[in-house]
Amino acid sequence: MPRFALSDVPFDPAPLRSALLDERAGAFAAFEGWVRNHNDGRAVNGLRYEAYVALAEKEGERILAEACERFAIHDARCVHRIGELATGDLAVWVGVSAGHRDAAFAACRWIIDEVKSRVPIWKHERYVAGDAGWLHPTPTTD
Amino acid sequence: MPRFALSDVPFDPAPLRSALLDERAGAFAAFEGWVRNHNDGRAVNGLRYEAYVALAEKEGERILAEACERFAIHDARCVHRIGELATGDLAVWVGVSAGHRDAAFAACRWIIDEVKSRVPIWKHERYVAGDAGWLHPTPTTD
Amino acid sequence: MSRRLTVRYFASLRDAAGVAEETLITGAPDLRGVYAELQARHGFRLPVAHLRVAVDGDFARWEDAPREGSEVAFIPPVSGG
Amino acid sequence: MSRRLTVRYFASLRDAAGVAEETLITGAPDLRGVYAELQARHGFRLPVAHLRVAVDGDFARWEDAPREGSEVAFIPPVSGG
Repeated sequence: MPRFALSDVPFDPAPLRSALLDERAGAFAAFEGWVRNHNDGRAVNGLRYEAYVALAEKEGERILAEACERFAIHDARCVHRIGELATGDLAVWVGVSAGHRDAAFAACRWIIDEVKSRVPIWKHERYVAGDAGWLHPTPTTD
Repeated sequence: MPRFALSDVPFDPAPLRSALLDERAGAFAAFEGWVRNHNDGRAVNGLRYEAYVALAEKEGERILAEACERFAIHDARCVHRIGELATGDLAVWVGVSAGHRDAAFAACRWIIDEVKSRVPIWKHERYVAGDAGWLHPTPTTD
Repeated sequence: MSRRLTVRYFASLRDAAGVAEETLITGAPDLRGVYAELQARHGFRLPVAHLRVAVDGDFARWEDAPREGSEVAFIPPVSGG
Repeated sequence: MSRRLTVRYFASLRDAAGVAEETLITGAPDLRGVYAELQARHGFRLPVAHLRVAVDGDFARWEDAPREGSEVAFIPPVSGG
């Protein structure tokens, strides 16, 4: 089963969490990104996520495999929505099971940061004012 | 509604998460403690959590109110099991909603650390070998 | 002057005392003295430095005087989470 | 020597190109040159320094030579999460 997936429909985090249940694990950390009703001071109606699907799936999978190497965790999963989303919708879910909470938190944070910076997914925001636009944050040097 | 609760029966984290959904929030972080099948090198069958209920509820509530003051978050919740637990059971759940992920992660981590160090709950572990014992970690200086 | 207290025990202190609560009539001037008295009676191994004390459901200070009719609880090192 | 490539566009590059993909026959010696050629044609405002490039579904280097029949994608700054 892949650890990273794109979903073009709303998804429920509960079965993703259940898939990580593990009697060896004492800690579980999760992160969710939700569509906010505002961004950079502008009121937001909703958004569309577009992905370069083949590369996004490969790069997402690499990130989760790297997380399992870098941190003392048992397993990790990530699902990212694509397509049309309304405010309040779940955009991305990350879950990590581990022996202890240090590693669970650190890996969960690392995964969402890497997904946001490396996976070819783009956000097209629709504003209440009527306009819309792609978000292309200027890359910062590492 | 209180932000902190003790539960003497198994509980589902899904409605706790739902209660934190908020269109102003872009980030949600959660932590769960699970009963591991081993601790300090010993095989564990299960455990019992005992609480000084009146004080645990007050102290838990104080921790969550403090978290809302200290961090740029929208809201937070914590539920801690008491009574008999088997390996794999959910022992504690913490959830935090926030505008951004820095605050969500920091507050979630802070809450579980404070709950573990301040709330009068005690763990009585049963070992596969047949014995059992209270865990009273020696306090460390701050 | 002696005061009547309800004392509550948790976790290993309860196991050592053999009861979850008891009534104590004490002349101890402060809560530290109350614990010393009970430690001698029940053979508690936890030193006062490893405990916290609560009165009527709120944390208190060891130097507080015991209040007539109050509920005193000795809090061993906690292990929730 | 000229090579035939399929070029894929995403997000603002697709809006600017007006198509999601197109076929390009190019004599450019490397992928940097391919982007320069398309930038001139479509008026892309994103400088090459802000992009990544992928070939056949894997990240590639700007100095790689274009391969006959390959799929080349220019990756604008990402904004998932």
